[in-house]
Amino acid sequence: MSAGATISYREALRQALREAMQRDPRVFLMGEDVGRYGGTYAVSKGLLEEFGPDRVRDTPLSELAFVGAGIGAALGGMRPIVEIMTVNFSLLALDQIINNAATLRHMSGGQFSVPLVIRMATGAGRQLAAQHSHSLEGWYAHIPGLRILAPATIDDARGMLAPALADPDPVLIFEHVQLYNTEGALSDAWQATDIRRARVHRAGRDVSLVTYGGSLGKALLAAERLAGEGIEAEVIDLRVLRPLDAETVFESVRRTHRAVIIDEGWRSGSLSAEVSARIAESIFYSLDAPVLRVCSEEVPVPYPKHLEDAVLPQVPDIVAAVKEIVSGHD
Amino acid sequence: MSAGATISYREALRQALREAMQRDPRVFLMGEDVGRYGGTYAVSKGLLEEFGPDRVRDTPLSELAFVGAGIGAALGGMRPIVEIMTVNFSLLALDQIINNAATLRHMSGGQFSVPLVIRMATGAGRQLAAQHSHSLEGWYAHIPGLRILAPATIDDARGMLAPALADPDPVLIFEHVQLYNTEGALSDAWQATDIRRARVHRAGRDVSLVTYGGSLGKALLAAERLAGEGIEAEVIDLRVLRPLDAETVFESVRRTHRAVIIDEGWRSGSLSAEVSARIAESIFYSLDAPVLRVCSEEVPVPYPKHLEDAVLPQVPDIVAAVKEIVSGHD
Amino acid sequence: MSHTGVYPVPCDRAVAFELLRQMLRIRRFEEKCAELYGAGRIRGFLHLYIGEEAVAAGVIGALKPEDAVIATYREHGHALVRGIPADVLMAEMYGKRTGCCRGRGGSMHLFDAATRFYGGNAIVGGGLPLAVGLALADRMQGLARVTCCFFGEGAIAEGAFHESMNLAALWNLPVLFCCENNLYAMGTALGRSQSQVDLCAKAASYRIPARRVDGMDVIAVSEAAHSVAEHVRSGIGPYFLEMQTYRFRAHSMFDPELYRDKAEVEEWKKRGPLHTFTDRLKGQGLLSEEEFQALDAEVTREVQAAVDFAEAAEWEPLESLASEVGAVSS
Amino acid sequence: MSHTGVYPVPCDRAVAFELLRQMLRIRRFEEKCAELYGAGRIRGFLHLYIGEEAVAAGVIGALKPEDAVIATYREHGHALVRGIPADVLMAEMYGKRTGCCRGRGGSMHLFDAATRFYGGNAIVGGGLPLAVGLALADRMQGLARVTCCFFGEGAIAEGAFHESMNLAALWNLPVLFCCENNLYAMGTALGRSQSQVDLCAKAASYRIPARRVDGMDVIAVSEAAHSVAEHVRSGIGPYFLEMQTYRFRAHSMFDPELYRDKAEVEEWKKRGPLHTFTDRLKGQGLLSEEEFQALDAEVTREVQAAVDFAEAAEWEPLESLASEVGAVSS
Ligand SMILES: Cc1ncc(C[n+]2csc(CCOP(=O)(O)OP(=O)(O)O)c2C)c(N)n1
Ligand SMILES: Cc1ncc(C[n+]2csc(CCOP(=O)(O)OP(=O)(O)O)c2C)c(N)n1
Ligand SMILES: [Mg+2]
Ligand SMILES: [Mg+2]
Repeated sequence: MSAGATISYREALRQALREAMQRDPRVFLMGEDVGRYGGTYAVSKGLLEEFGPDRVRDTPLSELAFVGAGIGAALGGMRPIVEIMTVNFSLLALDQIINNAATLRHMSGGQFSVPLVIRMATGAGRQLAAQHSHSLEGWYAHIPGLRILAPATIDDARGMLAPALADPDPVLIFEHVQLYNTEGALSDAWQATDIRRARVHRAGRDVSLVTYGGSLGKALLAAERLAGEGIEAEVIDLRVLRPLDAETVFESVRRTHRAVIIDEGWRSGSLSAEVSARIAESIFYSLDAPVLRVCSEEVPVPYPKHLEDAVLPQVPDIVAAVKEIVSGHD
Repeated sequence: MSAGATISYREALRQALREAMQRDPRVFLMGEDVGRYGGTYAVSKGLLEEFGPDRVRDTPLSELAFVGAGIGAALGGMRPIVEIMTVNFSLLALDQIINNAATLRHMSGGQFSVPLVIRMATGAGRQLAAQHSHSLEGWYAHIPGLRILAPATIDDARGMLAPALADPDPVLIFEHVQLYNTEGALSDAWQATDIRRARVHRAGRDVSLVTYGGSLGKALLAAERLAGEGIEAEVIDLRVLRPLDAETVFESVRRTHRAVIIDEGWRSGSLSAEVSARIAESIFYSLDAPVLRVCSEEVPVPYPKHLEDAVLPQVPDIVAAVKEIVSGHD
Repeated sequence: MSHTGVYPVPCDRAVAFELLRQMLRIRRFEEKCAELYGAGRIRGFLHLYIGEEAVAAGVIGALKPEDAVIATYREHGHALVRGIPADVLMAEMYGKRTGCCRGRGGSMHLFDAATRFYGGNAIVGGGLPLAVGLALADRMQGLARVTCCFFGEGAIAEGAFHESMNLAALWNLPVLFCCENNLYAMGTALGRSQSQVDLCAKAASYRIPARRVDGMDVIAVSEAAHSVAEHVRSGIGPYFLEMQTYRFRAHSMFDPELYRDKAEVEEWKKRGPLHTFTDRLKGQGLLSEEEFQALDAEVTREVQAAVDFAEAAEWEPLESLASEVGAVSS
Repeated sequence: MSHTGVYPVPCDRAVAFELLRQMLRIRRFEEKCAELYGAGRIRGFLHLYIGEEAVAAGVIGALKPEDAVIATYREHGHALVRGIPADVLMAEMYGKRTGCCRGRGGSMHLFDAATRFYGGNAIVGGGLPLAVGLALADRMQGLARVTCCFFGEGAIAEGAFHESMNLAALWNLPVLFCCENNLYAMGTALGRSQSQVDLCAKAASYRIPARRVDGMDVIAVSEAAHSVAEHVRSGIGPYFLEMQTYRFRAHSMFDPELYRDKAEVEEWKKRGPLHTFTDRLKGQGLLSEEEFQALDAEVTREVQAAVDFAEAAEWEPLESLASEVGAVSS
């Protein structure tokens, strides 16, 4: 796929999968309904026909076992990509992820590693209610031994898979459900995607908006609105939720002296807390104002649109938070 | 049990269990080896003989199902206490805890509630290596709908169960493995245990040490050492990890202007991050120095003592952190 | 054990008529839901039960008011037959405050305390442990009640199924396990999810008695359900009932149905539970076309009244967002 | 299928002698471990295999070097027989840097890449999905290798068992499932954890062929293992082998053994795999007391040399703490 063409996030993910399977015979895709159904979010549509049922492998409803089997297959020389349909179901597989994938290298004294990629859909906004709207990627970012990626752009959807597969250790990729239908042009840079660094999406001098995944678009919209009022916000897409690239955040906040973190996770214990804490411990003296957070309300996500909207971070919330610290006490 | 007597933390837990079962026929204890074996940490020893196998119910190795059965039994009119042997195995039951226990009241529009207590052992320090040393109570504290308790004292071990059982919603109690053998005197206050508030354990004017569970003892030791050097540390035991009693922390930091948080969780995304973030957003202008954290190193916990000690927060680490901000730039 | 064909309806006319009425209520209610989904009045996921009506009508018709029911995300039919009024259900489908869950649950999370309807669970297999717990509570309280748990054949691959079956059998709990074997789990055919497609053989491995029923024949289902519900109620232990059925519609509203032949669907439609039963009743002189038309008109009015009710209902006010969350976060 | 008694040892003397030697190595190694635990040289959890030696010796003796082995936290015996040198193992038990996992794993996490020994897993059932994955990798790579997975009868209640058995059978994977049925899971007797205590009947419900063997008879185990390993290697699919055995010691070093009678233990000890086999070999003139003494002396020397090696070994330096953690945290 050449740069410049307009494609959807979904199509970008699919191209990345196709390319990975074409390049390396050890790569295969495994998960619920990735094959005959075409993938719940249609990401893998057509891949069964192209690569056959051995490499596009439908699994039974057995999250614990097929994620564990992905770990085992990685130990055994393959390069599995395991799709967990959504993060909501990943809780059933968590033991394998935390107690095996994340620890085997360490426990074995470096003899084994687990070159596994796990992809899953995450996030709310589709009125799927309390059991189908979790945003737990920041929560996963607590676990040493895992690399956590959150592609928020077409470039990252296209570019993150290859370096993730090249990583000798487990990588979890969280795709926000609201992004699959978004469209955009691939930039020239996608082929050099770096899965270690955050990215500054918009430069600004007055405040740093730190976010990732499904909230990036909201932060950019907020930045535009703020620009209309003369406030120049810098927007940072964390991209890599673990290990966090705090330095890119620090570099920004050292210039803007103010930060607002936008995170779809429930506020308490979300990734936003970690970003705030890092700022508070490392560059405290650069701050001119409180570090604020715009997160989800701490309730299970309700079904009706007006209530769901009220739970999730919204552009006006971001604008309000920025105004609170930009015009505020300093 | 009258106040003043010296008992162990284990015995305090056992008395609380016995009393709960004596008082309310709906209360029963269920979990792996709580009965004939006497409990892995011997907490329930003797209770099978006293209450019989119906109310002290050994379960098969089926964490998902017996935790879910606890939820169902709570819905059905009982007041179950489910023991998950250790937090390490609770990952297998997480789906039931998050998707059912924490959400049923909300999803049902308030028709149902889940008056369930789940107890589990947590923490490291016994050289049990990577799969048996997790400290995930702070991680659980991310989930709306759960109340998370961490008894750090004999009083709380004795006193938290009754109000937890009286709560109409699910309560998780995390008992640090290093505490079971500790001994102390029950104070007069245990009978009025409040499971909504943090507690100031030691007053001090120079810095606030915020901690909970297995780290409280270390914080108190550090405070003593610091006192020897003329630094008066206030020590706060959070006790309730969700919903956090941030106000008690704020009240302290407003006076001391400095805070160090001690948390056995892995640093990134631990509860310490949330406490720091709350301080940064709510009482930023009271701070005279960075908010520091003393947490576990971000590695799976290794088996050898010298490495395990190096991973966990230690008294000298706390002392060093305090000195960094008390003597530091301000 | 399959009773296909036109053997005489063995029950009296009133009973047969009620079964027909319940099936028709489900059919018309769901046809309307599909229409409303197209019109954007219902959102989120919508899983239709059309084709499977004989199962809910037959099984739930055999239960007593004091029994409990647990179902899946495909549970409109179960909720209707169980006695949640159509208007309250429809309001819930809209997410309105007069819905059975004050709108918070939506299609996948219907609950009703009055009829002991414990949901609505969007996690495959998630209801099974709850059923075990409800039955445990009944047993411990000496109540001779049945907990009836519905789940799809796809759920059988989940660990939750295994653990729950074993626990229920081990403790002789009054659970009626009702497997709705519609041959597909989303796009995954039974033979691609189970090494053993004889599901009753699976039940035997827990020493749970099992019976297979033609799930397209409401009389066969009803007879079997009456007899096994009595078995369960008597306290002997759980029972496993497999109903062989078929969904005529897509898995959800997003499913392009790539995984099955149109011809297969048409073949099954010939066995549609509504028209075969209607024909049978007519053939035996138990129903006239006029009577059927009158019934259909009555049911259609009920559904339309439900729509009117839902349309007219108000939205839950935003201020109540955080109510019903259990331990409220600070 | 049980071969108790003194039927002639059907293999040649060298083979029989090797089986005896391996069992004796396990016995002496573990007796020493128990002693070292008492002396505080080994810490953490220690689960002894004493009484069950015939299982590891018989099964692993039937494997080829290219096969893979997965075991539990009770795996010293498996590791020894598989070929991890005793000195390297003992150093790991101490947590020294010359241990097979550089000391990080300890007793419960023995790993060895050279012999394809994939641990050592302290989560009951945690190794089963890994075995499925290793076998999947072999199958996808066209390698005719066996993955041999050991687990206790307690693990059978776990969802991981169910999901893994089904997946292995569904995909015809070369997994040899080896159930070490020692009748207890900690303090829980088989009959209190399984509604169906005939474990081979469980295997049948996945259409996995199964065989029950007297696990106290090393020849019976060895013969069965040879034959089923060939079945598995041939690519037909998995096999389930139940070995009926008994642990003579406590579950771990903390177990007061309240749950079983001393008399029961004594009864089983009469069937001890070492002395019965020694007697049998002697009875058939295949072993003299002098030869046994010489063997014992040799094994005892090996174990003592291992202790010396471990004692003399250095500790892993603190600086290497964070190596081997995968994605390194910033
Ligand atoms: C644990 C879990 N995994 C995956 C899903 C996504 N999903 C929803 S329904 C479904 C198919 C379930 O099939 P079955 O149990 O046969 O019920 P049916 O839909 O046929 O009624 C899947 C895979 C889920 N909801 N929960
Ligand atoms: C998932 C999980 N739950 C509980 C435990 C605690 N535990 C360790 S060993 C054990 C008993 C296992 O019994 P079995 O599988 O029969 O193996 P055995 O110890 O008899 O060899 C238990 C309950 C654990 N390690 N993992
Ligand atoms: Mg189905
Ligand atoms: Mg056992």
